[in-house]
Amino acid sequence: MKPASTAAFCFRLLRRQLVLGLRRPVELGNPLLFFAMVVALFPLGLGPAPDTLASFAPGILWIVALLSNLLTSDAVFRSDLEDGSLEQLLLAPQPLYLAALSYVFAQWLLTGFLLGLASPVFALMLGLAPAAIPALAASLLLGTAVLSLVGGIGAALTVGLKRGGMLISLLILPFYMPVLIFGSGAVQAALNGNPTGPFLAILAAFLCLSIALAPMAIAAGLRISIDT
Amino acid sequence: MVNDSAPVAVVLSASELGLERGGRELFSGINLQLTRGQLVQIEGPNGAGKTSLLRILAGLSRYGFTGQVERHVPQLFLGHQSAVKGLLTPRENLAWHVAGESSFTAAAIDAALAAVELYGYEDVPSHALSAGQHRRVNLARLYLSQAPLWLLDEPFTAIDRGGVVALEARMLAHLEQGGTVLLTSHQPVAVAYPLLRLDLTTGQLQ
Amino acid sequence: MYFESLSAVLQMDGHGTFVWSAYFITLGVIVSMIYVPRRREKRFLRQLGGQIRRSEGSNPPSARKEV
Amino acid sequence: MWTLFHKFGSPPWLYRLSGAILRWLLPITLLALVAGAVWGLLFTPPDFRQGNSYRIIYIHVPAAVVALAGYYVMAIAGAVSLIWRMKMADIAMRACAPIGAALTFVALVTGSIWGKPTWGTWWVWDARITSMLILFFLYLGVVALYEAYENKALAAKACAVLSLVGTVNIPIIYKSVDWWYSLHQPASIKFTGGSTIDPSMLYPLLFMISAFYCLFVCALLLNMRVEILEREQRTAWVRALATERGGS
Repeated sequence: MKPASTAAFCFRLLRRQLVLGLRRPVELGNPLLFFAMVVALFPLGLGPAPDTLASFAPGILWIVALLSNLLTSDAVFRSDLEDGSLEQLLLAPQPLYLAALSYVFAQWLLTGFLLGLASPVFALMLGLAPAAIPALAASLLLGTAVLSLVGGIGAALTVGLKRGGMLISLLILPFYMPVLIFGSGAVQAALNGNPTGPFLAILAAFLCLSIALAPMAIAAGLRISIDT
Repeated sequence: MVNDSAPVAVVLSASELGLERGGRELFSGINLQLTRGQLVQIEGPNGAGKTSLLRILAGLSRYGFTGQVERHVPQLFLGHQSAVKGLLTPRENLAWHVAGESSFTAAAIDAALAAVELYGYEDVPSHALSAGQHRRVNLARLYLSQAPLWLLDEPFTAIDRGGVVALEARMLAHLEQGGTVLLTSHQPVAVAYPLLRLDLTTGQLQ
Repeated sequence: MYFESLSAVLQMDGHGTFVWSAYFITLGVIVSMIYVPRRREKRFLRQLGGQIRRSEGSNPPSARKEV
Repeated sequence: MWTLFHKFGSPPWLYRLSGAILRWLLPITLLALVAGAVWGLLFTPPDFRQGNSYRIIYIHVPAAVVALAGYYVMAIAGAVSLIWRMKMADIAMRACAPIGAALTFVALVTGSIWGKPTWGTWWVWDARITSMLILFFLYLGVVALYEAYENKALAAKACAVLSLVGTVNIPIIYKSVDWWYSLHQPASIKFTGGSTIDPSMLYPLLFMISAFYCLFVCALLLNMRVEILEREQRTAWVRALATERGGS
């Protein structure tokens, strides 16, 4: 018998990760709950004046999405390392590049994708103009995918460390900045009535670049982390 | 040692392996050539580097050691941890295993789980199982896998007497089919088969 | 020489504080960049030398009891 | 070529070579730094808009340029360490991070001091300063990751991966920040207009940049020497050196 074909293997990994996520519905809701709570902090800190909130809304929503993604990135590989699945994954004959991509894709579907879909609700809470909401959702869907890929690199590099939680934010937050700039830029442009296409195109370009390169770095990081 | 044997039969070869940890030399000058149908036990006191050697041979450790390792056939590595997800059932754990083996049929998985005495537990969430049963789920892979080379790290840990006997029988069957088994164990291995010992302190295979 | 007097050099038309503090901070960083590794190297060699002498158990040339 | 490559992998050879280089490079560097500072402080005309405060450029720009170049040196050393598994590349990479962080710190502090008389405030979210701040974070990230690993051989590999990721990202970050700044800020307070700088101000600047490059090399070699000794402390040549030099 031959090992599973690469496509079948990736599909199997994706399915496994999704089932694992869906069997813990509460944990699935946690990033969304975090998002809602932090959004609720801003009116308390900045004052409830609708004008102020609306003008800060693009930045606030994007920063909160970024933080929520950061918090979930840490866990992508951790449970697999703890129960020994990760070392089995590294021994698989299929390319680790695609396996890493499957893991990150599953993580994005369970966090960034849901966040993008739920973001219009939070946007309305902050008084963002309805015209900017499609741009917000689209930029979040594209941008969080980049964030998940980059976050995966940090997760892979720190998964073997006992106290990786704080470190991962130090490592990858600088890499999040371009996504933040163009993501909130897209929403801002929509608010000002400018075309959002260029911003989304740049985010899509970031996504292509990170799909091409990030899994390589994740694979290298995992090989280092498993080598204790 | 087995230089006269046919090269086809070599499943794993290692030359001049050495490992240093924290400034202390664990082992050095290990030369190893495993052929089909060999049963080899790595011996050495605690902290001698048995697990480290096994991980180097498996390809999990890539940095920090000296020497060369070549694997010529697919391998099955079972480590200290059982790689069982508590949220998945034993059946799912085996069907969606991350090691990239071929897709097993439901019947094959059920047979393997029955062989490790988990008949009737196929669809119970694994977190309801004991640590020993997790080990058994992991050992079920020995009945499913077609890999000729087995690298087993402490396979007898946390399983009961009956499980040990069954595992030894499975190893014997594998060896007789031309498979190779390399293992670390603190227990004596009671398999009716010639056992080679690799002493880490001397680096000699006897 | 662009400036006419020492006080003009120090004052730099009112910007002296900024210019000179920037240069002195830089000086401090550069000095520590050079000094810290040199001191670490010396200290390391001294410690290792002491360790070797202790482990060899050789007596100092003048075998006198130190107080 | 390959013999030279292998020689660089030999710790005692590199230790002796670095000693020989430092013996003349270190005095020259210090002399050049002093000469460049005197040239910039005393023998250049003041800027017609900023007066004398612009003299900070002679440390701000060289520190920033070399700090950025240092990141690439670190990434190249990291790539060598990952591909050829050369121990000395690990050491060079490890030595780059604190030096780069120190130079970035200098660039940030001097930029901030320069900002006070120029813009009337200590900190401006200017594109260059923001980019420098991000570079500072990147360097600190490498240092933090290295310190977090107990096994230093693995720490070096992890840092190598991180610095390579950074290499791909730095141009993107710089371009993004540039663009972000131009969007949010009219280009009215742009200064140090690159090519329009007068030769009498440009030459000391170029001189200072070269002096800072030499400083980087010196600090790199000095740091590498310590790392070499610490990693090789069980070998005969380090022990001989210790009995000879540290024995008295």
